[in-house]
Amino acid sequence: MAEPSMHRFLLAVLRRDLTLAARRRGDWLIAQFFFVMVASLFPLGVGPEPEMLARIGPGVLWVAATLASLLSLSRLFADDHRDGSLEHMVLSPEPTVLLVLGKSLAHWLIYGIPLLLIAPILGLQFNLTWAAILTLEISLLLGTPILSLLGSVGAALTLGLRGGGVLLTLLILPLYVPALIFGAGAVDGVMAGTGAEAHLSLLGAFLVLSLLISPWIAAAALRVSLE
Amino acid sequence: MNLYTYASPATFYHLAGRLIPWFAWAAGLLTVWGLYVSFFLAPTDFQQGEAYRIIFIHVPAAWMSMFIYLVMAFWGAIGLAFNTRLSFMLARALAPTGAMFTFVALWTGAWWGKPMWGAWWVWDARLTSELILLFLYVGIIALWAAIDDIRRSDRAGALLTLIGAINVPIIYFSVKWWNTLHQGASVSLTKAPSMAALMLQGMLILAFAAWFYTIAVALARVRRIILERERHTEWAKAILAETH
Amino acid sequence: MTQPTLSVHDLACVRGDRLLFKGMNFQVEAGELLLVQGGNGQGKTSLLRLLTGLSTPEAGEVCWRGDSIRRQQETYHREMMYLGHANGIKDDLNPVENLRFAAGLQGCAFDENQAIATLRNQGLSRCLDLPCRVLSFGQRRRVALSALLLAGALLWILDEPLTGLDIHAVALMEGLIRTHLAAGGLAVATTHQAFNLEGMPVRRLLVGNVAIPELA
Amino acid sequence: MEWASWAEFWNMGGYGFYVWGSYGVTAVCVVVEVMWLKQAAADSRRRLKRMQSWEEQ
Repeated sequence: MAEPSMHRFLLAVLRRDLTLAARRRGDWLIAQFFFVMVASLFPLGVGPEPEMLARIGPGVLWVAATLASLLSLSRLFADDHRDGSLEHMVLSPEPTVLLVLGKSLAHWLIYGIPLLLIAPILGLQFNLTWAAILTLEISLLLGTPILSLLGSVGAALTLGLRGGGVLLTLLILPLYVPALIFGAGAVDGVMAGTGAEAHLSLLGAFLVLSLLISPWIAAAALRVSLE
Repeated sequence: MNLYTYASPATFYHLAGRLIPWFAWAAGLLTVWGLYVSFFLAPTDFQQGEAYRIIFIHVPAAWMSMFIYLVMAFWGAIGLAFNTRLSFMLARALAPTGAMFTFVALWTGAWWGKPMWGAWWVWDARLTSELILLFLYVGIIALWAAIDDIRRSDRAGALLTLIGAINVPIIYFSVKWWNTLHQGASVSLTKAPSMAALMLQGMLILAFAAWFYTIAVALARVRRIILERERHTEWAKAILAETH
Repeated sequence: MTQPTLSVHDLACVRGDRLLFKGMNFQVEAGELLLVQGGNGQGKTSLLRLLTGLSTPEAGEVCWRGDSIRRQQETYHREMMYLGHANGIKDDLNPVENLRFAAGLQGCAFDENQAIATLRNQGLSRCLDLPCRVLSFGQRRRVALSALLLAGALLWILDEPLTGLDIHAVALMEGLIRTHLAAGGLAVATTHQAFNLEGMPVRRLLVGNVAIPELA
Repeated sequence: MEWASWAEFWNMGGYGFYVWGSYGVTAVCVVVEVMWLKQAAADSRRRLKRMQSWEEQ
C-alpha cells in the first residue's frame, strides 16, 4: 500500500516543481547564462592560448557548474517557505525525505540537465577534444546530481536566514570538493591519456553515497528550520 | 519539566569550574616538558636540519583539528539522538579552539614549506585538507551565528557537522589522490624525519598538552554558554548575584 | 477505530529563552471548536504549530485518537489540515492548478469539477483562470480555504482564518466551520476578530504566561 | 644537549626565522584565545546582570 502512494507523491512533487519552473523561465535562463558567463570570463582573465585553455578548461567548466548550481539552490526551499506551501508539503502524510528527494531531483532536471547541454559548446570554446568533451559530459551527468543533493542540505539549513545565499555557498562549497576533483580529474585523465575510469567510478560512488545520506540530513534540517 | 535536562547543566557548571585549573596546569606542564624534549633532547634531522622542529607543533595541531571536529560531530549526534542540551553546548564550546588549531596547522605548514619547498603554499594533500577543514569550521560557526533561535541553531550546526564528518575522510582521500596524480610535493612534513623515538615522544607530549588545553578552554567556554542559557533559573541567578 | 479526539497533556513551550506556557492540558472532541485566545506574542501560533507536529514541545505531548502524534505521523497528517498565516498558494499558478497540486501532495484524489464548484462557492468564479499573483489578499485566502475544504480532513487547525476577509467571507467561513463541526469534524482556531459562534460547541483556551483552560 | 650556545639555539641552523615564526604565531594564537575567552566571559556576565536587573523591575 505504501509503495504506490510514495511513488505518486514523488511524481506530484516533481510535476509541481517543473510546472513552477516553466512559469518562471526568466529565473531559469539567468542560471544558464550565469554558467556561460563565468566560463567565458576565464579566457579573458588568463589569455587565449589554445593549449592553456584546454589545460584549464575541465576545471573551469566544473567550477562554473558548481557556482551555477549554488545560485539556484538558495531558492530550492525559500520560495515555498515564503508562501507557506513548504509547511503544507512537510505536513503531508508522506515522509519528508521523499519531499527532499523529489525537490532535489526536480532541481537537477531543471538546472543540472541544461548544463549538460551547454557544456559541449563551452568545451569547444576551451579547445577541448571530442573525447574530452564526451568525458566531461559523463562526469557532469554523474556529478551534477551530487550538487543538487548536497546542496539541498545547505538550502534546508539556511532556510529563511538573512544572507542565506552567501551562507549556503560557504557551507556547501567545501562539501563539493570531491565531486570537483573526480569530475574535472576524469577529463584531465582522458587528455593526459591515463584514462577516466577510476575517476568516474569514484564519482559514481560519491553520487551513490550522497543519494543515500543527504536526503535524510536535508529532511532533518528542514524540520529543524521549520520549528 | 524534565528534571534531568534542567539539573544537568547546573551540576556540570560547577564540575567544570573545579576541573579547569587541573587541566590548565596539566597543559602548561606538558607544554614545558614537550618543548624541552623537542628543542633540547630531539636530535637534528639529517635531511631537513633544524627546520623539522616545526613538526612538534604542526602535527599535534593537525591531529587536534581533526580530533576536535570528530568530537564535535559526536556531541552533535548525541544531542540530536537524545535531545540533551549539554551536548550541543559542548560542541559549540569546542569549535573555536578547533578552528584555531586548524589555523595553526596551516600556518606552521606554510612556514615549514617555505624553506623546504621554496614556496609558502604548496597544494600538498595535508595542507589542502586542512584548508578545507578550516572552511568547514568557519561554515559551522557562521551558521550558529546566523540563527537566532537557540534550539534551531544547535540542531542545524549539529547536522552540518555530521555531514561534514562523513565528508572529511572523502575529502582527505580525494585530495590525496588528486595530489599524487599531479605529482605534488615529494618531501612531506611528516614523513621526512626518520622518526627517532625522541621525536615521536616530543610530538606525543605536545599533543597531550594541546588536548588538555582544549579541554580547559572548552570547559571555560561551556560555562559561559550554560550561564547565558540558564539565566532564568534560580542557581544561575544566585551565581550572577555574586559577581559584580 | 478510537474516537477522533485531540488531547494535550502537560504541554510546555519554550521560544528562544522564554517559557511561553507549561502544564497545559485540554481535550477537543468530535464536533467541537477550540478557540485559542491571547495577546500578541503569548504563544498562540506556537501552540498551533505544536498541535500540527511542526515543532516539538519542550515537555508533554500532543495526542490524536489517544496516541502521541509522533508515533503516527502518517495517519495524523492524513486527517489533519493546517492553515497558517501564509496561504500556501503559489502565485504563478491559477486557483484550480493550486488545488490540483495541493491534492496531489496530500495524496488525495482530485476531481476538477468539484474543485471548480468549491472555488465558485467561495465567490471566485471570475478568477479561475488567473494566476494567483493578481488576486487580492482575501481572494488568495479563499483559495487556501478551498484547498482546506477539498482535503476533507477531520481536524482543522486554523491560524487567524478570518484575517483579511470581508464581512461576506467571514460569514462564509463561519458557515464552513459550523458545517464541518456538524459533520463530526474538529477545529482549533486562533482569532483576534469577533467570531459568530452561534450553534457551535466551543471551548475556549487562554494562552498566556499562566495557562487557564476555561472549559465552556 | 644539542646546542653549544644561545645564539646557536636562536639561529636554529639557519632556520630560526621559520621555526620561531611558527612557534611565535602559535603562542600568540593561544594567548589571544585565552584572553578573548576571559573577556567574553566577563562581558557575558555583565550583560546577564544588566538584563537581570531590568527584568526584576
